[in-house]
Amino acid sequence: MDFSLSSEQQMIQDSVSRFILNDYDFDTRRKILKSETGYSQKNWDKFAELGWLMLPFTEEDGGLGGSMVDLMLVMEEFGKGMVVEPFIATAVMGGGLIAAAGNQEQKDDYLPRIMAGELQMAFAYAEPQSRYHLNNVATSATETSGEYAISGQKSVILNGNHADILIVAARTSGDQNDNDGISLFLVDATLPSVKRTGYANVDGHQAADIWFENTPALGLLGEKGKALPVIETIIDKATLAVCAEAVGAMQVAHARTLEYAKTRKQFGRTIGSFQAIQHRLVNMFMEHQQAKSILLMAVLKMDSNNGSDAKALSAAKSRIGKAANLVGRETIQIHGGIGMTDEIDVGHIFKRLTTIQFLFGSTDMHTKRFASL
Amino acid sequence: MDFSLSSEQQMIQDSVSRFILNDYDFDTRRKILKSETGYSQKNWDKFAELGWLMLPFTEEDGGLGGSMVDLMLVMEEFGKGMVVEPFIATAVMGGGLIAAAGNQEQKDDYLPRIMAGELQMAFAYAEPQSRYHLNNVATSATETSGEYAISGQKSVILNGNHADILIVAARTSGDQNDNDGISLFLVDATLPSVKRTGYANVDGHQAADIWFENTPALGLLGEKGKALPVIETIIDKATLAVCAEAVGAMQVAHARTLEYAKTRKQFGRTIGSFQAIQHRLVNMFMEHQQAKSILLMAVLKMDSNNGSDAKALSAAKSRIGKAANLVGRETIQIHGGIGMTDEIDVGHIFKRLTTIQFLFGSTDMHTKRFASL
Amino acid sequence: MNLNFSTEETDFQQEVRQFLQDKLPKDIAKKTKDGLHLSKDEYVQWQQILHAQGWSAPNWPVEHGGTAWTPTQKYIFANECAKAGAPDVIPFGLKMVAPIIYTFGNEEQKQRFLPDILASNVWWCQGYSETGAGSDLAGLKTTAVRDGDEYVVNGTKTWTTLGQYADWIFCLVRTGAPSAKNQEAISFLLINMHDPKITVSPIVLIDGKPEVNEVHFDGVRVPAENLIGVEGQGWTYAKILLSHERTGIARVALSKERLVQLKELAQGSPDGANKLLDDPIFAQKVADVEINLLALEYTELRTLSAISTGQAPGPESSILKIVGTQVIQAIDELYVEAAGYYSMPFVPHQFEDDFEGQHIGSDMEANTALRYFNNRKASIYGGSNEIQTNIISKAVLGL
Amino acid sequence: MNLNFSTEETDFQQEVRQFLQDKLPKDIAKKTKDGLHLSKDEYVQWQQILHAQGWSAPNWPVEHGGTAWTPTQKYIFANECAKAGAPDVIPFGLKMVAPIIYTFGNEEQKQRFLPDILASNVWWCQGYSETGAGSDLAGLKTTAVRDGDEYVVNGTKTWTTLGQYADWIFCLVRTGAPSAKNQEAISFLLINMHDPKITVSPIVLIDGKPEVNEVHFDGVRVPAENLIGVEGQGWTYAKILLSHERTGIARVALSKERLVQLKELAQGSPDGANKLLDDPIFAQKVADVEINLLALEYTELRTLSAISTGQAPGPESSILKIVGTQVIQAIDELYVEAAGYYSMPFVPHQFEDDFEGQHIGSDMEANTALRYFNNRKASIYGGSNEIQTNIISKAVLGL
Repeated sequence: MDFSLSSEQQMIQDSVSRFILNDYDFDTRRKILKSETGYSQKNWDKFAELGWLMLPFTEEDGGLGGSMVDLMLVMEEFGKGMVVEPFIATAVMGGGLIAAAGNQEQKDDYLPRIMAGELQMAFAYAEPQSRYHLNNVATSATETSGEYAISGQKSVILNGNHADILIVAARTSGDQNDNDGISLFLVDATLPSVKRTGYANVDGHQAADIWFENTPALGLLGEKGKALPVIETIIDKATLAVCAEAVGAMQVAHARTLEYAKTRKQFGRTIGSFQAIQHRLVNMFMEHQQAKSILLMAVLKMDSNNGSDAKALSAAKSRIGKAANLVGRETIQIHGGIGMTDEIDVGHIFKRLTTIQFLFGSTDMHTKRFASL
Repeated sequence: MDFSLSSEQQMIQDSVSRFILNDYDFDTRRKILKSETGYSQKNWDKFAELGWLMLPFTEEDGGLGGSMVDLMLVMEEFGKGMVVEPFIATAVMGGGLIAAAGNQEQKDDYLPRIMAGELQMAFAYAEPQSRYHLNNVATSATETSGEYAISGQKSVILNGNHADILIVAARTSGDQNDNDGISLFLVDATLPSVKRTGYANVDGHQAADIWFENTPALGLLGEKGKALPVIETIIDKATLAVCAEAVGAMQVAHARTLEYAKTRKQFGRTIGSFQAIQHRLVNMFMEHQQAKSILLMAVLKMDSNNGSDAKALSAAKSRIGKAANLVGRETIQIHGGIGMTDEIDVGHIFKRLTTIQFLFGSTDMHTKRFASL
Repeated sequence: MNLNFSTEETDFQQEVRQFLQDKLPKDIAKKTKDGLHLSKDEYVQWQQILHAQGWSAPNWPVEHGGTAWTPTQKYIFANECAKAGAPDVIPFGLKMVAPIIYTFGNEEQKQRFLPDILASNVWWCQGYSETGAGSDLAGLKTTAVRDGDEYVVNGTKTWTTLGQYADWIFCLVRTGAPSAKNQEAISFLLINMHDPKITVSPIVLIDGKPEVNEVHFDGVRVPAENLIGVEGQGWTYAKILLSHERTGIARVALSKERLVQLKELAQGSPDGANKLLDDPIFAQKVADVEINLLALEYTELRTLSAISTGQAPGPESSILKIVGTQVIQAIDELYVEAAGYYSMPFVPHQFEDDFEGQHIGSDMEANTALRYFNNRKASIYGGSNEIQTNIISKAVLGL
Repeated sequence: MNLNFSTEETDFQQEVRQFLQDKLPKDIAKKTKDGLHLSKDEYVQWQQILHAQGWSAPNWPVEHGGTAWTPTQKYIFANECAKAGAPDVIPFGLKMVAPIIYTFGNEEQKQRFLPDILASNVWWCQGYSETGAGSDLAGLKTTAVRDGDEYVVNGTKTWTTLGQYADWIFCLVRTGAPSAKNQEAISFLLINMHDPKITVSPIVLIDGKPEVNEVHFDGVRVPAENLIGVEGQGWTYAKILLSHERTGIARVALSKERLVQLKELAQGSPDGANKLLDDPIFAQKVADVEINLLALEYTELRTLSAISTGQAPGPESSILKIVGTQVIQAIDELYVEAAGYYSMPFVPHQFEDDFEGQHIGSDMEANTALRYFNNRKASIYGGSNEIQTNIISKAVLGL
């Protein structure tokens, strides 16, 4: 049993950490958010250049054999800078689905371009009625002489507005809630029959609602009708990524709040000298430590189980969601008015910690899933 | 809208309050608990003499027309002294069932003796498997030429060991979980076919497990097979009584803790001068105030609805259960070691506040019931 | 004890209902129910409708335009307004500066200011907080130096809600020497916002809205006749007002209405094959909040009952603000949860009247996160919950 | 990073399992799993079985009888013991006074005391707390005045757990003048409990058990050779020990096992037509605790991993006691809830070995409330959670 990092892992962590420190300060991030695309192509090129986009892929697929530990290291640092570039959408989910379900031709076609930073991806899975139920798919794909045409609506798809290629979960058979009958399709996002309404989410991440109307697919990805387990595994991996991000974000939130409490004066004393505030800062600290621990648990269990352990993952999402909730709320409350402003980072951390609680399944949903497994 | 007490109500409150102050101090209560019966016959006589045993009954039934407000006033004061005499078992539940369901002959036979303090009663409803589901009754009553014989087990029946007369819920038809088919029977508790194992509960109240084996009933109480609504109403009334008791107990718990915090010194200061303790004492105070408010809500709604309002009652039990939990735990924690000892009252208040959370349905059960109504 | 309304009260309830049905503009009601920000014009429109009815200032003394309602009537009015979707009146004029003017102002000031406040002809804002003087107002630094018949005001006020619309601002300013005891150095001054030496800079909050502002005073000359009461008593006046106004501080009526809507939203929110409200965990959380709100309502009613029977409000009244904000924020969280993925998109333009594009989620869903973020302020402003807790600890528990 | 056990560790796990299966008395295991109090004889019996195996003091230095286990082995041992129902060893001798003796005692003291502690021939108890000196130990008043070759001890210690069985007590006593600085006035003294000038009076706790005691010293003469280390350094020794012993402080292994049993209990608890564990609300509460415990386990493992790779334990180790007791108490509450009505009867006699009457509820149910009450102490003793929070605030957060 050993929780220390290997030298390779230490290198990854240092490299991302340096990037956040040097190239992703709060003002830079604000400018990125206000730019036309809402993310920085320059940063994306850098991610590719530094090999981070290769981390989620095995060496066999041309990647760096990235484990969950690697993913955790990257995302925890990303969380500290609140990185909005679509790493999860493109590299973890988009590329991950092709690596998991694609045939050799598809892999050869897409993966090198993803790892080179030349291709933006999005995974179109959620629908207005599905909430967090991955088996609830109304979007349909009908086959005519080997070609598939897709119709339906997808909700709040991360990077959906910037993706070149969409991977769409659509039903090829069965009823709306059946586990069987869901298939994955590669779709050219620029087709006129793909209608996209893009927007930024409250946390600054780009997303879109997408409508398909008899949209021809580029091809089937993986086995027809058997996509659900693949989808679950990749959503779990993306969930792990946001869990790690939340742990990084909480660390910054706590550090900022602690720093503020040590300097801000009220009634002639620093507010950190008031015992009630001290105890709440300790409570935030404990929440962050517990979140960090359960993240480690999930990472190690997933890594020792071929990248998948739904029970461990759901435990982590549940516990980290609770911690994110408390740490986020307390960060604002202890900062007072200044924490409510758009001008400083804590409000933005709070917003990201809020969306993470609901992204890929709420805290309660994951608690329930943990208990059921 | 007026929440002030009428002069009659003020008199009741004063009278019970004086009794607690003068005749029911903590040492007296300890002696009562250690006595053979575990309650005081002298006090019981006094309850009768002062007319308190008449309060739950209408004037038509020979009582004092007691409303829920009256019941609240008595029980809130009882809570301040942690009274263990079987007021709820005998007067509220036992007498209440006869008043609600009995025929004139039964009323004439039992009610005067109950109000005079000459008869002890118990309501045998819960069973090992029923938990808080009043419709779950396995105990059966079989009829042979107009006579009923009862067989089955009843669990943790308050005052079950001292009752002269038991009222037993037994199934005369239907399956174990049917709403229909439950009947009430009057049973002579001293019959040899009634096997009773008595004990004190952790809160000092007397109770018993009771086994019936072909026990002949004294008679059917109310309509055959239609007892469930009557049972629900009387259990709700008993629940309101313990809610009021809890509100009284919380008031004492908070007062004791506040007093302790103002006098106990650590590190050269009173512990009440530490802000973290101050904020927790405020929190306890707010819980008690909210509990008091929702009690009032339930009392007034039940009184304005013929003594029954399940939704209001369940709201009160739920909220008061939460408050009792927090106030009880904090009372012990802020007292520290001394609060853990049998020697002073706060540990006993904590125990009673604990059992009340589960008596007549847990906090969660009542929350769920509230939502379903 | 008696929970029932009298015949007069029932009649009054009917009258309020009828008024709201006839006079409350439908578009304003819809925006309010969806938790959207109203424009200045919309606020003024509604407040002038109230004024036309004689109901714009229920708490004022009758001689200045108050209604002489009993606490129960105020309770009925607040409940009916919330149910109908009437927006809150902007408090700075009608509820904050007016009581100070009619209590501590001179006759000339009353004549000059109160009628326009009553009629919502003039928009007021509040100049209390400063950077470095938030919960601890005594530390404020804006100065007003007497020069002949004028005060010269320098400094910066912050968190000035809706100050961008204001015609007038009421300020706590430091008139005494910096060495003077805090309480005796602070005065209460009314300042015309149209003075060119005043600049207003918006502060964008985390919901993306410029709801609050910084107000900079750069040598603004204010006639001494705009001083309320006695120099050096400003802090006393402000404090008396704070402890005076209890009705409605718990926001019970609003929270009740929002819970009704939340349950509608959750009843309509699909959750895979089911409805979200059928999820036992979610339903339990909603019930918990609903029950706590019910308790809070009776805590407020206990206070009102004490007042209406001539007693002083008991210690229970001290918890109204804290528990009220806890309930508001708990409801906000449940809304976000109910909206699920549709709590995430930041699409403020879709709430504009002239927006014609594709709506993302329902308006109620799309607004949940913004409202959640905005309402974090509820436990911060007007005396943070920590300050409220300290007050209860000291004043009620004697610690 | 690596979660797997090595072959050696797996072998060790197997060895521990085999030992427990062969040697742990079944009746002791059952009582332990039901959370019942063991008798002195049962504790001694089990500790002597451990001693015979050489495993009674894993944390001791090897030269005094320790096992030289790695942190991972200790973790394995604790987990297997909890799963099998092995009782905790009574800590006062083996875990509390022994480390002080082998670290700060002289050679003669080591020879004299350690072997009997290792073999559980002698029962020790702890004399730290006094009325008026609980969390604030520096305020203690028991005096030891030097008189020739002896100290004369006067005063009263309290909360002395299982002191009624003790042969020896280790005490913090005041040897300096009352005016001396607290830290320099306190010494560490070993006292024979069989001295006739010592009286022990039981304190009944709210679970009805006399688990703790007051110990009165009325002019007890203690040989000066029983002083550990240097006079005036007692507080330092005690503090070093407190910060030293981290393994197991979170009680993770025990809580894990208790959760397994809780789920069995809830799976067997009828809830009308269903089982309690099928109740979504109850199941969610169990899952919440289970998840928090899982996090705590990894917080402990992070600490162990740091120690075993030669690093200092990180800040995470400071939260073990607080979160550990929160988990214990949350589990206690769930047990009470699972038992329902059968949590209420107070029937201590039915747990006696020779009880032949009618059992009320199952033993596990009947014990839930008593255990809940008893375990409230977990957040009070050994430095209350408030003190622990203050320590983290100061030492870790720098506040």
